[in-house]
Amino acid sequence: MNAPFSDKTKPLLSVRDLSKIFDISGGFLDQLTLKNGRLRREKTTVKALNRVSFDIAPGETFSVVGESGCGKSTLGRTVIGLYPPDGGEVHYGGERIDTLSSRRMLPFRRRMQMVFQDPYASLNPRKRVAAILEEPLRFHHPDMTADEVGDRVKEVMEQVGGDVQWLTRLPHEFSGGQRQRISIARALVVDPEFIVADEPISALDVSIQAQILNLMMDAREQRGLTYMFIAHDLSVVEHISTRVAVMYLGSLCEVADVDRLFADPRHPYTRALLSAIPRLGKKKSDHVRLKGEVPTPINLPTGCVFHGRCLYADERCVREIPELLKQDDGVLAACHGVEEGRL
Amino acid sequence: MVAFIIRRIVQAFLVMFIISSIGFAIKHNVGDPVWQITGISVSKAERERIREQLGLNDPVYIQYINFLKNAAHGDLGQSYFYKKPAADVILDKAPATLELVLVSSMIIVVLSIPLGVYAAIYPKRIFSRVVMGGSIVGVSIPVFLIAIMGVYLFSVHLGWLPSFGRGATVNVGGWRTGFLTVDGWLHLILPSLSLSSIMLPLFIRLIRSEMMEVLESDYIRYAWAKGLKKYRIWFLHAFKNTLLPVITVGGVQLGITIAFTILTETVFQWQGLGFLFMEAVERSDTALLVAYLMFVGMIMVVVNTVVDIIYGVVNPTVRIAGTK
Amino acid sequence: MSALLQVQDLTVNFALRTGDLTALNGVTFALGEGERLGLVGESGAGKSVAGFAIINLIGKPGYIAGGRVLFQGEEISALPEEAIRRIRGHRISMVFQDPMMTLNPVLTIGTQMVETLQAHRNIGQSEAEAIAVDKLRQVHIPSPEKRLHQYPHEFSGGMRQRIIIAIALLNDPQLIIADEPTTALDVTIQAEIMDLFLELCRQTRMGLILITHDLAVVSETTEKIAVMYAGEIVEEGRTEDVVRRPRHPYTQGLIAALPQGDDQRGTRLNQIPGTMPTLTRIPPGCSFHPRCPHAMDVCSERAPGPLPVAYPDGGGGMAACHLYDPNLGDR
Amino acid sequence: MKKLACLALALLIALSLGTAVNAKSLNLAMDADPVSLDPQVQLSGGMLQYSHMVFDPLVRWTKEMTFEPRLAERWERIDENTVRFYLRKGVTFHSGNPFTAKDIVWTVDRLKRSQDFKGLFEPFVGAAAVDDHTVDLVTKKPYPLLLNMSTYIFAMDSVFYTGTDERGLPKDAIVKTGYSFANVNESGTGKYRVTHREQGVRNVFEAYKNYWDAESPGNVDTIILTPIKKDATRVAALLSGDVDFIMPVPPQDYDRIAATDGVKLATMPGSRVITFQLNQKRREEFTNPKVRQAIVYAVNNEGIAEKIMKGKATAAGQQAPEGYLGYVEELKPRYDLAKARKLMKEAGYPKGFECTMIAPNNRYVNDDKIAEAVVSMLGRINIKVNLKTMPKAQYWDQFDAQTADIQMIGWHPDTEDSANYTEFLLMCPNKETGYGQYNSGNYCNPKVDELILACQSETDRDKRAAMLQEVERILHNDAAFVPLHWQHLSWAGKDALNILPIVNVMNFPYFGDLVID
Repeated sequence: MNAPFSDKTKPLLSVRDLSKIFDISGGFLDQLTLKNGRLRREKTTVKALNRVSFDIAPGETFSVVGESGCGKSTLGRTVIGLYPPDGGEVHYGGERIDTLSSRRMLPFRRRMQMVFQDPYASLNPRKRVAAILEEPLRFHHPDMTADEVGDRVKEVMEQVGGDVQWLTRLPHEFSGGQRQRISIARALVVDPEFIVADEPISALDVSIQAQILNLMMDAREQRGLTYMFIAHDLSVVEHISTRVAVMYLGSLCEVADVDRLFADPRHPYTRALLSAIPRLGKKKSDHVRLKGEVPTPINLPTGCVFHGRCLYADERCVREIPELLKQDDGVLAACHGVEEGRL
Repeated sequence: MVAFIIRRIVQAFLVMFIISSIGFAIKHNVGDPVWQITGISVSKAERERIREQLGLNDPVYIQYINFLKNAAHGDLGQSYFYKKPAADVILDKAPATLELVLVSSMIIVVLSIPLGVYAAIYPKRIFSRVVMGGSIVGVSIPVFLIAIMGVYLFSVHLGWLPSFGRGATVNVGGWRTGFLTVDGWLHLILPSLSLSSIMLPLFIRLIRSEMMEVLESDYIRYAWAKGLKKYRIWFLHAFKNTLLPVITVGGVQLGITIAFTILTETVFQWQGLGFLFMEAVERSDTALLVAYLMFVGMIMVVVNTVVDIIYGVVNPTVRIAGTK
Repeated sequence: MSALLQVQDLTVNFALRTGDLTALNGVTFALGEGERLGLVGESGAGKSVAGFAIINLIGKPGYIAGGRVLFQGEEISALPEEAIRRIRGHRISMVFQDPMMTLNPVLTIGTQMVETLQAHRNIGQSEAEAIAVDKLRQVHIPSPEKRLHQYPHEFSGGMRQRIIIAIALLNDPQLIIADEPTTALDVTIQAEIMDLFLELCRQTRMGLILITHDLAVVSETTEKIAVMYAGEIVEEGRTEDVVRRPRHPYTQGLIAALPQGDDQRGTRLNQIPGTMPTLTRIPPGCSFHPRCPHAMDVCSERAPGPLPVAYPDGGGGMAACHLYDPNLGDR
Repeated sequence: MKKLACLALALLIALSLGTAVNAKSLNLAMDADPVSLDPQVQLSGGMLQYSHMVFDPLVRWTKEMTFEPRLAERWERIDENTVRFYLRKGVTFHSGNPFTAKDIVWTVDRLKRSQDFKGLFEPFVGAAAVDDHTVDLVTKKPYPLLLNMSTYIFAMDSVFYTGTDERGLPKDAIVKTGYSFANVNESGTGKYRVTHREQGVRNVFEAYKNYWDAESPGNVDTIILTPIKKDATRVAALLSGDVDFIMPVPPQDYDRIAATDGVKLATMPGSRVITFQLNQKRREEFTNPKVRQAIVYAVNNEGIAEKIMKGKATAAGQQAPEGYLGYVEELKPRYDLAKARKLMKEAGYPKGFECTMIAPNNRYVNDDKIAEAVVSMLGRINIKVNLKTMPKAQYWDQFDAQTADIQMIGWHPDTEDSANYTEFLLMCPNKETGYGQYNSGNYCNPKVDELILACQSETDRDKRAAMLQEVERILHNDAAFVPLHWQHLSWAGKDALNILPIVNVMNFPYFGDLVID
């Protein structure tokens, strides 16, 4: 087993200008349109990620928040190599991984694991739990004996709070929380360093959410794991993260340590988002009400992607795309208003 | 819309090309047409001469290239038996089949909708169970048997309906129709019922299961919660949504009905395309065979197009593919 | 405050081949005019069933097996189908969870609004449309006249839910039952919708039953909370009492399981061991006892009845827990 | 004047009404309709049936297999190669053109060009007009079947068919697969004119008012011929009264029709013999006469005729049926399983062997069932047969290529003469002469060839009969082929139709003579 990534000063994961575009225009014939009496070929694309850059240091829990369709899941999948990026770079442990052949990517696949939102869909319904857990182990460690594999699976099963008896059962025999434990076990079984967890608790009830969150936090402590945690539930994010990135329409608005972000949000969108979080036992405070609707990522707005809904947008925001700039206290914000000191 | 039309045209050509290739590939397995157009005592040498004349001794690819060349000019070859251009024969016989399929489709629609809807709304009632049981029986009886039983009951035994053929037809602008005479309608009853017996049970089951699924949906529950009257919920809210999958599946199925006319038309000596095809196979009338396949392929494309358009009309969320 | 709705000992069973299952077990609560009640519980607790049971709209094979529902003093649970239909969407409206699934995709918004009006009132098309436009405006839909002719898919999720609320308002109901109205929506939209509910309730003195799994949302919106577990109400009381001083061990566990904000960041969350029982396997006695940290012998033997609980400031509530049974001694 | 016109008109109407009362119409359903209106485009049963309705031959067969005069009133042999025909006078074609000897000369010339008929008319030099109503038919050498062939000389209207049509194509062209004037127009001397033709759908024949044969009792003025392909549908059409007459009748419905009031069934032994050929080139075993005999002894063809053909077939022990010149009374079916087994032992195959068989499945009545029965019968003498049946459209290529050891073939002589069977089925195959064209058994006996060639120019009926009978005996003893049965012909019609007088063994019902009560 590899030693956990030791150098805490260098980022474990570094993402530079990452872009991802999905072509949704279908076949050649679907792309044909008639314009001014002329037949043209036009592609319809979804700009899911626009030049996203960030670093994750070892041991961090880096959360990505944003509303549905903002590109946070795409970001997770592109980082881990499930989608090839259309631009930019992904570095892991100092090595660029987005261009690696699948054979050279293999060791990284073991070190980077993913947990999905819907354990119903991500577990093969026809395989027993034991097979589900053994499969990645055998794949990444072909030299392990059957006994070693069995021991390792049992060990992980106990770590995630499961029962050894679970191993002989099929996924549908479990509740949602139990299934999510199994998928976390599947990620942990190969002893990874870095886990991308895409909405791992969204499908679960409150009391079960707590179980899974605790499990994730325990695993982080015991194994020195680094997380990229994708979620829309801000109070959960606030609870477990060290740093938070806020996404809107495929772009990062703000990246900050969790304390700073929740205490002093800079970006107008972050402010609106935070004000909307329902808080237990607090009567309705004033929500920042955004104007308009979320535009489609097919036709991205010019300038700042948020300008159409921003209460503070001015002419520059319509024209110029704001850079993600570092503030005095280390908070990164992509907002002309913040830069200009207007906000 | 432009893309839609272009795509359909391209698709039609592609279908024609593929089907004609398949037709060509199988035509040599259908048998040697020369045997069918000469008496058996004709000498081998004579037969060989005819074969040479008809170009049947050319390599298959040459024959195919010649065929494509002619097809590009709208000439699909000569029907050996009818001694006419195959395309003319097809167009001549198409009205009979199209009328038969049309009436069968109407029967299917008119019967399957009320029965399927009823069985979905009241799945436990005796009548629903009878309908569903009957539909299983209907699916399992071959159409040929249904047709023959129909003939023996209604023509031979009761003497109510004619046993074969189209009866009196009227030529309206080159379209020979049986719709304009009482006799024509009488002749249509048995064949169209037999033909519809294939798809009717499927449609009843399809409509029932789709309707039952729709009735379970949130928006139907919501419609109840709005205090709407049940008929509005069933026949507007639920039925319109039931129609969507039924149109998609049903449109294709009705297209397939054309293929089933082969059986029905043979039994009823119904002089349409299905009958023609059967005869073309038996007579090794290969040009006709290929022309038939191409025509049916084209009908399928047309049916698909119509289905897509209807679907787009009924379902506001899907405008015709290619329009954005 | 006069009683708008009284639900008494309401029991709903599901008739299955293997026998009847009890989905809702003797649920009792009341709601005053203009009052807002939160019905809280995890999935499978029976909160949605309770909502539908009020307007007698439980899907087969469910049926009301006992108890009654009084609405403005009238026992609506005993009404014939046609009479209860006249109440649905008229005096009691519902809002469902997923606005995408709730609106009929093949009918225009206008059609779906006008039919709701015409189902209960004898009015013409144009008059109905005028009301519809008015209600759309009330829920802040821009250019409602134009929107009337559009189909549900042409709206965003938040807009759709506002349209559903507008439909609920069409006949000026006295009560709205909102079943997880914001669960499918983003947090900013959720905030808007909740604001809208509050605004409307204040404007019209309409009662609201907010069914949700999200305690935080409820705590910001409602005056009273009833917590459900395994088909029963286990605790009921004023919102701030239930949230700040939960009495039932389940409520306590649930609240402790929520991330509490800045001061406890990164700490382990409280977790309730196990999972809620399915309807087929409800344990004898108190249905929560296998998961309860305070379980006593009696808990597995006998189901606790609703017991009054008191708060220091004089408020009262109810908890179905043997801990509050004076006969068993205070803890 | 006006009155006169009125009177004339009234008379005309009365006359037409009068004929209308006597006029009968016949709804006729056959399994197929004529493929063309040109009688020379194809030699097939259907076309000959058509030709007898619309055209007249010089002579035609009677029920007793003798010749009766039609367009030829009488004939005489004037030398060993020539027969002189004296033609009927006052006959007109449907076009109105008078019928003369020129038309016969033209017709015979065209027959010799016809792809289907040129083989049959090969022995002929041609026809020569002596005068307008006398014509000589001249053969290359003495030809005993001259009269037989004259039944195929259906006079065509030489004037009508001469020249070019509106497309500029010659009217006399014989075109098998496309348009020709003759394919869609007719002018014969026959009783019926084609007044409506929708190929494959409906053919209407109306009596020609100037038809010469006033003596015929036939009273049918209109014949509506509808092809009905499917057996069951054809029978149902008769039973439901939609048609008056059907042919052929499927054997499985004989009993039903016989038992139904108002319709009757007519059957008659035909001359098509169904046989199997044993390929001596493919199987060494079949060169041994004992093996061939064993097979013939093992096949219970009487049982097949009884059980599978429902008695509507006559089990055969030779090629020609009774009434043919070559028929030999004592050559009977010979089913004897014990003897068959003994022969197999003698031949050295007590344990049998395995071989292949092909048969069509839609050409002859019950063809595939017959083949299956024979397979199981041969199994009893330990010959394991692997049978493959196929539609006729594919069968003849396979037959020609001799893809199996045992192949089925049925034969009806176009000449209505015994020699024709042997010429096609059993003479030594010879590519040049074309003899043995369908001899897939590759049976070859020089003696047989010699006899058949000799009888081709033997005009003495008795001598010829002796030669043909000799051939049948040799074939019988050699077990040159496996005879099964002669198929019966069948017709069914309403009771009012006098079917029996018009039907015959050639299966050309003479509809002109049909009387409907």
